[in-house]
Amino acid sequence: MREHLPILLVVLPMLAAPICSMLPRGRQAWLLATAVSWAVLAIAASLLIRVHAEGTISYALGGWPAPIGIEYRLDGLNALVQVLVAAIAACVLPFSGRSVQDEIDADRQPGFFALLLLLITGLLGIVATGDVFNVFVFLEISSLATYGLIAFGRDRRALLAAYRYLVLGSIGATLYLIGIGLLYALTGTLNMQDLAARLPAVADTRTAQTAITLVMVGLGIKMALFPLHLWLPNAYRFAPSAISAFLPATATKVAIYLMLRFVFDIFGVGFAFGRLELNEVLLALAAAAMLSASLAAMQQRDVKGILAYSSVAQVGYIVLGAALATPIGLTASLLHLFNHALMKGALFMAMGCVMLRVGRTDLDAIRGLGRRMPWTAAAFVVAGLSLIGVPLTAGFISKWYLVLAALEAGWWPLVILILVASLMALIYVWRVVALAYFAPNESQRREEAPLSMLVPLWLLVLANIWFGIDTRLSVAMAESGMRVLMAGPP
Amino acid sequence: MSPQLLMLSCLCLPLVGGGMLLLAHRRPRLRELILVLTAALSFTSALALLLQFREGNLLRLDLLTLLPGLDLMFEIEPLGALFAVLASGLWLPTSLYAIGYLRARKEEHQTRFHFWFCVAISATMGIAMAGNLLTLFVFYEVLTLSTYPLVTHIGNRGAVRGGRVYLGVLLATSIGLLLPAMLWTLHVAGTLQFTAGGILEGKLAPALAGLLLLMFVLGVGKAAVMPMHRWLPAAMVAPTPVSALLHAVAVVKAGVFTITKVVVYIFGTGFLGTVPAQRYLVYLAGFTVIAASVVALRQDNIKRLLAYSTISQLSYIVMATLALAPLALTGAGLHMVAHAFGKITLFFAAGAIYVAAHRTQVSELDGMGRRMPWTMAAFAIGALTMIGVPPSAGFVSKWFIIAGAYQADLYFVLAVIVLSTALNAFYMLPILHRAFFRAPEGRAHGEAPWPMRVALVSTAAASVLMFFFHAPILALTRSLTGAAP
Amino acid sequence: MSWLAHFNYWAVIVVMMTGLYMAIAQSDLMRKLIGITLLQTAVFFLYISFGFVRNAQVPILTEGAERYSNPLPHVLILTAIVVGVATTALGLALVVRIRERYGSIDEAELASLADEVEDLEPHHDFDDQDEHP
Amino acid sequence: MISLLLLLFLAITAIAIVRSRDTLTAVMLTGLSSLISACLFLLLDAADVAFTEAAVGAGISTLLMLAALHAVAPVRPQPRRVAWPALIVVLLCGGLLAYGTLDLPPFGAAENPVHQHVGNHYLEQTEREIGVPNVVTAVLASYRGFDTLGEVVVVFTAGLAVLLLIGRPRRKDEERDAR
Repeated sequence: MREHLPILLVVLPMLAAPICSMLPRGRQAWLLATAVSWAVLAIAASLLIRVHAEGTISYALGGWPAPIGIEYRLDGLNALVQVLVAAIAACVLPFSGRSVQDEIDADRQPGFFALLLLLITGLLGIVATGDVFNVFVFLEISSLATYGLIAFGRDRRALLAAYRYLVLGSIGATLYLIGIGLLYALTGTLNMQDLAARLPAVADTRTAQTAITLVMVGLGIKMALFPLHLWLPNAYRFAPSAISAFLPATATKVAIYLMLRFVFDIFGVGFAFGRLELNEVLLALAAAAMLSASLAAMQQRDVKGILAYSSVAQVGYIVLGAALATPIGLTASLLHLFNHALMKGALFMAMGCVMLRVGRTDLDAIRGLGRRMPWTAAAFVVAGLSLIGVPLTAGFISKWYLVLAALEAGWWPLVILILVASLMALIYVWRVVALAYFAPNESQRREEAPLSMLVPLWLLVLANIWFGIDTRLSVAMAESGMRVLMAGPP
Repeated sequence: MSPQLLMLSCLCLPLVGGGMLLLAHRRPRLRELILVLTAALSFTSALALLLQFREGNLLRLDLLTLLPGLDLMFEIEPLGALFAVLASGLWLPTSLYAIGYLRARKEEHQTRFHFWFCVAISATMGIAMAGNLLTLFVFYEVLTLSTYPLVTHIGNRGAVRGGRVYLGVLLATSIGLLLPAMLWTLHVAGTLQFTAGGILEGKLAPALAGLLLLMFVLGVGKAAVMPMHRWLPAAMVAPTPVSALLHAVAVVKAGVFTITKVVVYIFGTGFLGTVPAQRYLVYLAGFTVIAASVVALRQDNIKRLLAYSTISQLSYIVMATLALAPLALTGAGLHMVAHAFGKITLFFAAGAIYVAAHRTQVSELDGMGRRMPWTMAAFAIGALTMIGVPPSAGFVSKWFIIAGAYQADLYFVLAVIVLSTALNAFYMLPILHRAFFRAPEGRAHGEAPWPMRVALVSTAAASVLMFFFHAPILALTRSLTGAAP
Repeated sequence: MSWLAHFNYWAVIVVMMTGLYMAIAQSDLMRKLIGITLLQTAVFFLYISFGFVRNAQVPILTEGAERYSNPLPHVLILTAIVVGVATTALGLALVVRIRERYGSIDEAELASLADEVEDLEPHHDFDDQDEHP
Repeated sequence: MISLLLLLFLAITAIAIVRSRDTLTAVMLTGLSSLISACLFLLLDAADVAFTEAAVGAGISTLLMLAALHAVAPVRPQPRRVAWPALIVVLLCGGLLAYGTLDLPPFGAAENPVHQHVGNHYLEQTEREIGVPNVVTAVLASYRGFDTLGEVVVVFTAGLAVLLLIGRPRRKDEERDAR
């Protein structure tokens, strides 16, 4: 049993999904999905502990050894990302119970939870696998589930957002497919480790350069890297509350993980950043993302829109750290990947609570929230402070590392950039907070969200504070991930 | 009690008290009892800490590791001990005053007010005891955030606007300048530990050190050196107890305290003497002293006038610190205390006038000395402290600054002090003249409630007493310069 | 000969780019999906041509056969074809729903429709708007 | 040579699709292009793929499109306008691909790395390890069986999503839309 845990992690939600879709009532489906998500979290955590104790776990699917068959390969990096995905899922699912009841027709709820489980399956599969084509298959599972889930949004613009994401996402996946096809043509293998070993021999070819470009562009779409982020804001904005809480914390993070894996582990920094100088392109894009998306966030009239654009900006932060390609930069990048999931999850969950009680999330709906929903509003404030990067919150820690990394690399302008973007975050977050606490509202009725939503929300909020004060765990994890990446191709 | 426990209690007592307040929010009397007790206990523990320190105990507390190699840690040094005692000592009268003020004004959300006040005091203690720059920065930000609900307490449009300026300036300067300055320091020196003699010597070219110092001085927005002073007048929308303790003592002194710490323990006065640009910062502070006084001359609103006066007086301290003369540094420490006593008295008086007579403008103070003799007498003492006339605390501190400037041949500083003393007299004395030598008008009214009166009389008395008994404070601030030869 | 050797790739690239152009530029939602289908078909061909070996046989083991084409690309493309059609199906379902609720499947029109509703009544459920002008 | 002609034909079909004004024509031409590529696959020794492409690509996909077209009709004809920004992006992308294919191993050569490594293992070992003559089936079902499982899940996901979108009566929506 113990040695099959890596595959069980992915197969468990996969098998639960059809059962879930066949359950007659939404409530039962919700219970099943929640139970599965907790089991998944337990497995993911145990795997992470095992990776740290025993080193990399390799699991040959079907018993065929690596390049012949498909391999699941867990190291300090992806075991961590798996835990992140699982933990967010385990928080979002209990939370989703009430909001789904409110937002989605009763007869479609089991299907909703089934799709959500499939989304989790897809994400976990992408992270676990050591085979580039298998990545494509699971990428499509997660993508299709995402398109379907976004389309569940009540607003009819959700359909349009889902459609646009489908078109762009399919283009991204196809570009990725071409890229790995070219790599395959050059090396004859699809296994990541094997690819990494065989690539240096053909690195000089134009084909290899094209392949890496295509893979990066394809993943760039999936992770919403500027300027390929156009699908994201509306998708997050109009998706059902539970989905907009889940996606930003996981889906883009998994795509970023994949990019890191390709750049550092498969292509190798020397090739991708040294010869191709992709790091400079990435730095420029990250900088543009941070500035332009923060500006756009400041102009939004809908809080979910603000948060969505802010997510695009935060992807910039993460890419920035990675593009520096120094140990401390990568640590910063991974830390921010983790911390941003915590804060964005919490912020979108708070908006889910508002959606439940007020029915909309535009700035007018926020007026007087401090009175009407004190706990929700307070959660938004704390998570918002974390987003700004105020000390004693998780956001501070990752930004600290980022600035330190930029300083170490001697990139002064980047330091200024990070700080300017933080100040812009201050402006767009505080606009919401000020409305929540100081804008008068006719209705002063107290209408706090139910406990089933507040508890997961505050769990994430407290995690934001915890990882802002006691950073031993998060920094150690990020550093072990960093070491995996810095070790480079085998 | 072990010193470590004492430090922890300094930090946590206000928080615990605040938590208990929240629990007792339905019973005002119990709540207020808790508040006063908490303040008294905090003062006691700060005092005990000071005594421990004077016995020569090494007071150091590693709380937890925030970032690898960077702990959240506390260490007592002379200035910090002084600041802790000062802030917690003045909290006691302020809490009395606040109780009287809020009750008389029938303010809403009194529990919330007291709670955030407790948090702010706790943050101030954290700043006072901080053992490295990171710890200081963390509590600096906590102080900013915890005072925001206090500034906007009234909740009307003006309060929100004031709060926006307050938070905007303080957070923007600290994130935009102080944080990078700190990271730069860490990058260059490899540590942020406050160390006697500084940590930067020989690690940074003098020109760059000048830039770093500029980032620190402007980044510490709480010190209100122009052009980063706008938040202080804006913060005057807050209820008067907040203006009195926080925006005359805790917050602004946290600012100059931070600058002093940076000058003494990060740069080191010796190293800073070799930095050419340091001279220009003295000029900037001097300019702030004069300019703020000139602006204060033209204010009619009492609290705004006092705010500009505070800006001016803070820059005295910054200027004296940057003068780098041992005597001036001593004077800076003394002035922190003297100004605290004087300015809190002035604010107390302003609030008492507001509560008893609903007057906020200087031009409405005719004959107030006869209606509210206690209040206006205290106001007079505060005003004398600002000007620096004996027998008030302000005289002592100014004396040391002048002596220091003379010692270091800084005639610019001398000129600034002389000129600003004249300016201070110009805006303070007309108020006293109005209050005591003009006939009262309007409806008759008495003094403010007794808790407020007790508070303002005690702080006024303290500022007179300090003139006569400044030896212990002097000894402490002397040891500060001893720490930085 | 060198350019002739790459002619098949170039032809495939033309097909690919035609599909990509349709998906990006054409404003009819159906045609975007057609574009994606075209793009994918071209990619399938690319993979299959990687696996091709001249003078070889279909990779079904038979007596006497010397050479087989590479079976792995075939396997991958079998998967990819199914994935592709699944995506198309979902896309089409979305188009049908969009048509139902907006009354149009033209991107330019849809964008203006969404804006229009937003400006008129920003604070209510947008679905309340009449969708058949 | 036939394959070259077919390819040319495929490219022409693609151009015809993009230039067609009527969506029905575009759908039919897409079906045609799938058929052409199925023929190409057959010529390139990929019998299973050819069969699947003909059935799924030309068959099911076209049927789905026709059904959808029926549901959304009438569709206005496509205006003939060139979107220059998109064209530039596409040309850049195409240029990159053309550049990238220049260094590809020679077409159809048995010495290519593709045929040396994993692919060869399948051809040599399938008989012993799996015992099925069709190597494609062997790889599909066993060596890379997990991909196939994933493929099934993809189909399930899409099916479920489609069903949830249009499969059941949506009384609530209709009420909402009617109001």
